[in-house]
Amino acid sequence: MMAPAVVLSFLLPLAGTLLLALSAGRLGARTSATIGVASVGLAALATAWAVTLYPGSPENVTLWTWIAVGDFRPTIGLAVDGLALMMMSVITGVGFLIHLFAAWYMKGEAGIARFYAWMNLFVFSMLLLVLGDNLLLLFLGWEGVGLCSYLLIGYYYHNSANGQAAFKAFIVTRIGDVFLALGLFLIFRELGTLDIGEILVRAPQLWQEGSTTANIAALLVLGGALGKSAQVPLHTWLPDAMAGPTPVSALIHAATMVTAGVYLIARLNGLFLLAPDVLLLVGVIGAVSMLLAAFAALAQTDIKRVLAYSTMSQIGYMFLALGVGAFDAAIFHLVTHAFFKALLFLSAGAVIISCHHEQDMARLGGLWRRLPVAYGGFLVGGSALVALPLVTAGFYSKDEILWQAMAAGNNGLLLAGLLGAVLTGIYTVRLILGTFHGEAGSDHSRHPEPGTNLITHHLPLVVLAILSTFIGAWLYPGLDRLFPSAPGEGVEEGHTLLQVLAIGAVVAGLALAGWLFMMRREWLQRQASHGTGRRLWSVWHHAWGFDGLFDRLLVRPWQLMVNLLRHDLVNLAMNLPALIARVLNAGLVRTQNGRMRSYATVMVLGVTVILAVLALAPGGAA
Amino acid sequence: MELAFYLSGLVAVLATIGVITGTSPIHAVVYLIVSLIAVALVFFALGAPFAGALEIIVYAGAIMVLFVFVVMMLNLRSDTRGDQPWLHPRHWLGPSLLALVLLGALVALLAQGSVDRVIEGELLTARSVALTLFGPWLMVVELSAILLLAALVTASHVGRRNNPVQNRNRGGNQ
Amino acid sequence: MNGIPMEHGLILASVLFSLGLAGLMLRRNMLFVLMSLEVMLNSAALAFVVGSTAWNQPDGQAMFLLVITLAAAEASVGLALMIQLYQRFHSLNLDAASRMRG
Amino acid sequence: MILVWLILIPFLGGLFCWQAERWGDKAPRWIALATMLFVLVISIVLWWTGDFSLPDGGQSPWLLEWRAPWIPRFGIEIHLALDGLSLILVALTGFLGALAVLCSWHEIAHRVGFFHLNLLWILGGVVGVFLALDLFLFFLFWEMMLVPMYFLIALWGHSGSAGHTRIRAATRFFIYTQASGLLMLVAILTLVFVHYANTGVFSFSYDVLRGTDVPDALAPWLMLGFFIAFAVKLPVVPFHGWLPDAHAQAPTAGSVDLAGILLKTAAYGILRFALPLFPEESQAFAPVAMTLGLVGIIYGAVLACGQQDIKRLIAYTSISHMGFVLIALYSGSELAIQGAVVLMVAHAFSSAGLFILSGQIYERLHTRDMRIMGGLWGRIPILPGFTLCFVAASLGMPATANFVGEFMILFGTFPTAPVVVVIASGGLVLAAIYSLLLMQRVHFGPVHRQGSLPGPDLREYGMMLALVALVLLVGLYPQPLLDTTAAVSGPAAELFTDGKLSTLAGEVD
Repeated sequence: MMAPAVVLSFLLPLAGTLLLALSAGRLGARTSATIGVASVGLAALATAWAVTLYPGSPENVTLWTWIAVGDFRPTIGLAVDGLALMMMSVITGVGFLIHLFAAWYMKGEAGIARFYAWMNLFVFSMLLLVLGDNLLLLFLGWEGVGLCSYLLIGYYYHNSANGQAAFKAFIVTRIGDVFLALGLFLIFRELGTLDIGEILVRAPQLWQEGSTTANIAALLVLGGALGKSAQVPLHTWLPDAMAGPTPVSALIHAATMVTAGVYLIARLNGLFLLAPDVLLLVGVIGAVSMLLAAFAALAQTDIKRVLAYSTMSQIGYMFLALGVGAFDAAIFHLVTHAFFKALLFLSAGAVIISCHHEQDMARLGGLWRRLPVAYGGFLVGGSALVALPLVTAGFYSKDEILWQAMAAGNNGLLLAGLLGAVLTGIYTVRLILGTFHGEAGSDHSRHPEPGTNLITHHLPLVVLAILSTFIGAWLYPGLDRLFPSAPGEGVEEGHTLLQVLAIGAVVAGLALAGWLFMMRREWLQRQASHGTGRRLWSVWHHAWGFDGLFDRLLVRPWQLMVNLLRHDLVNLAMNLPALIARVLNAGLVRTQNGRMRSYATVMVLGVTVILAVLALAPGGAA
Repeated sequence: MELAFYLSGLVAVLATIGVITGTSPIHAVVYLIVSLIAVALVFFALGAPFAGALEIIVYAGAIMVLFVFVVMMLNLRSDTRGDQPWLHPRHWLGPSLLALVLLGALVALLAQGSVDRVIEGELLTARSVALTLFGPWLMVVELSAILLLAALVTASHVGRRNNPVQNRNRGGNQ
Repeated sequence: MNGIPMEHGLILASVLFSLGLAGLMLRRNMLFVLMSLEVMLNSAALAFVVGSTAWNQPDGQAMFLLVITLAAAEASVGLALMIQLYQRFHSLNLDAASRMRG
Repeated sequence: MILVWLILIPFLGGLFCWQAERWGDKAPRWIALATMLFVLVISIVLWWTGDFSLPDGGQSPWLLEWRAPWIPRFGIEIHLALDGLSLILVALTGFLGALAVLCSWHEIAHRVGFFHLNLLWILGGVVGVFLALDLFLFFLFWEMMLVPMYFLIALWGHSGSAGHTRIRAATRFFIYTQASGLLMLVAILTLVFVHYANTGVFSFSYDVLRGTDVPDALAPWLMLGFFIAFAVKLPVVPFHGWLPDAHAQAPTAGSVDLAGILLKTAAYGILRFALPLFPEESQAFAPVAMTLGLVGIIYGAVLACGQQDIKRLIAYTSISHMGFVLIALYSGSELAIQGAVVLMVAHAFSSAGLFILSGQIYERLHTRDMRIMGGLWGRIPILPGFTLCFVAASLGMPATANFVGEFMILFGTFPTAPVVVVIASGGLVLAAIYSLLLMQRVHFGPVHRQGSLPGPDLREYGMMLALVALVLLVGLYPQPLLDTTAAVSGPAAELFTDGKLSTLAGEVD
């Protein structure tokens, strides 16, 4: 019944893409932007329609059978349930706001049609990812968003550094994707199906809890999730991905695509529950990523990189939640994070454009009076990010995660979560202070041009700001019924203690940051430029040196191999017969010297040998 | 008769050595004539007067006269330009040794043979030769006629002073 | 001692043949090369005649005639070539005519 | 009789083209185009009307069959037959042939008639290869493809950098394929003589020779003879030396035909002849073949990354893609073999697209060196978008045909040879690297030279659009294709299953 609405929701962005692609830049910038924004807006409306039609129970829509060979029968089919609708709403809703903002952000850039074509394609792929009823279709969306991410990071193609960043993003996530693909192969071999519902039914029947196969399958799927969601060790691409236009960072590298890993694990929860060790690993990786990224965020000067590391850190929270079996909490945080991180990125985008593409905190500052809307966005988004108690959406979701970790009895993860909350407070304060307060660092920030457009500039920021407050948390319906029960469900004991702890962590972070950055500013700078402090700064600035490590371990040996083999060494072996023929030729050419005497000599030699053989052979003369 | 055979054989060998080692063309030609006449004497000693006569008339007479004509026509002098390093053993030792080895092999083969034939010196007259020639060997005679004709045509074509090939080359260059 | 052993005749032919061959391999002057060829043909003719007289058959002498014909043909063509060689290179050196780059 | 016409039409068309040159340059082009479209239309009509369900016992597996005696003394006959696989490939030949004619519309300026004669004769030979069932006839067509291809490269090719002249490339191509063809001839003749020794009857017929009882000592060698001949053409790694040169130096039409169809004849040959004639030996050989396939995937990808000539890069990617096909053919899984068929078709589309695109870039920039490209995205309209589509196809982006092929192969092979699949999946990352390198070097980066270049005209636009549409169509709805070849892949997979599969899996593990 809701099939038309759902189909429409992802066909509209596709139509937008096709229209823009086939127009090949012949449409004006304004028309292109209108098409791009409108298609996603209509998709959002279609999603809203679908939500109103949602009967409350999952519904499958099979469009056609994709491939049918023997048992291998993946379909182009959609599975619409609460989770999918939730994700669709976030993708199309937040996506629409970001598209709208992009119309302001991208004004005057070349290739608007290209930009919107890819953005729409991204929305389409992302929708397929969350709607696909089987893993192969999910994989289609999964790869599609990767490609769009690649294209949009490299949108400013003239700068080859952007191209490199895009390349890196695609390859690193592709490595994760290969793990996911292998997981698919294994799952199909063992379970004989790729349909997600079927898998969740058959896996517990066929696999023992904690069996090797289940562990390997879960590990492989986790590999895919790590790549997409930028978790350690496949996280190095995300900070570089900030080379793309800021709306892209907001949509792809904050709100939607990077959370696909969380979605995937939540979708395949039954599989991970069969592999408790791997599930724990998910939590540990999440905690580690969260802390690593939070420390790295402390030492960044580029506002977008701070936000990128904070994204990584927040996804770490989601993984942590997944790791303790609190799938609903993870999705809850995913949704609120999408709101406030999109808000933060868009506000950052507003700052960047207003200050003529200046995004270094050292060269910004003192903007709070000149860019009030962006400042407001940053304040609201930032407080949601640090989970300011009661009034922000982030508080509710993060509190839920920490509570589940505590209820699961995993104190290590809980402590990591609390430490992460402190660090979040510190870097957020540093970001806001560095950008909006203090002295302006350059002419660009002294005389910014604030955005004035009501629709394309103010509206998205305001709506997202509203969603980042407790209102956003209220809107989340809760998906408990879809997931296996979380550890903290129905338990209330200790929740108050945890809330005190969490609020304490937030307050501690904010207080520490305030003290450090307002009172002891000079001391801090001195420390950061000498001895241990400087080394620490450098390590954090380079995000613990993962890039250098991978460069040395993988990239350079690879380049060495490519350069070594460039001239096709194996092929040289096949040239051996030719070489032998050539050497023989050179030798024989020498004998054909055109001198009759030597011909005669050779002939006589031959005759002599024959006669000598005859003479020496017994009875030869006869 | 035996004495005549060995004597003229020796003369033939010595004269041939003179041919191949000489430097003056005209001397060499004369040596060759001597050698041919000595072989003709060997024929007589073996009892083949017809062959001997032909040898003198055709070989020593006609063919060698051709050589002499050519030598005179080209006005060849004692020419050692082409055989400059002739005196050095490095240049003649190899071929000579090779020829010697060949000779050794031939002699060894002949010595192994068990044909104990002795040539009595009985006469084979021109008549019997002619009868054979125009009897069973008639085809060979015809063939040699054709061969001679071909040689005649070739020689008269190649030997022309203004060879058409040369003219064409020159024309092409112009 | 009556008569000549056939081997002696053949050995004489071999010696002459080897001498001709040696001349062929040694000399660069075309005139001498041609004369060496004559010597070799002649020695072959001698071998035929020796055979003919040894068996008292006239067939060998018929072959002798053929050899003589051959020699005459060879000499005429060879001499014509020699004249051409001389006209083109002003030398009788056979190596001068070699155009191969071996 | 329609089969004979399928073969004869390109040959006759070629002769017409040759003679039509006297009426101007346009005449041969139109005739050639019409000829190829005719072939395409015939095959599509056959496809539309044909019934490709798996035949019941006793029924002929062929959709159409035609036979006539040729040299009865040696049991050689003109035996043509068509089933789903041949039909797909013949249709592909017609389609890519038409594309080849179209893409050389402006590129070829001299000896137009003779060019099209060669082009059409190659295609005629290829159609013959796909239809011939008599081994002698097969060999004849197999060799017949080579000579016009040689001329195509040698006469109309581009001379590349130093040491990569077109004559050299053509000679290399010819020697490689000719030498391997001779191996196949020896294998065919031995097989025929073994059959003669067994039964006293000479026959080159496929059906008859399939049942030949070859001595155990001899059979692996005969299988190798066939395998090497096909391996050179596929190409499998140690025998790939001809491919980069031939591709890079050939005119665009030549590259399109080489990559699109000629490579497919090898896969077809393995599937049609090498496997059914020697099933047990092939099964024993499968680990080796799979290893070779893996080496091809990795090696081709690594080399592709190191190239500076855009066409050489694409050429090396072909080696990588064909590695997947080789693995699939020896996997003994219906899913994988079906995947191989899809990948063959997909690779034909994607590599043809990339070659045509590089030809179009060459027409605009007069270079194939990627070091002096860069930043083309802003200079040429539309073409970069198409490049993106084909690059995405080449790296196995889902929704393109290549993805369907590759993943079916991997899914199908995984149960029997998981390790092979794990390593081959690494090739997916490498595919991403080389494909994006192409994109990066050509269209991204700083602009090397200013000034905009003309976009594609209607002809170029149409070709590209058709290819993209087909890539997406096969990627999203490959079922018609799969149904057509199901009757071929199923039996081919069964060749392996009745043997000792478990030991094989053990070896591969």
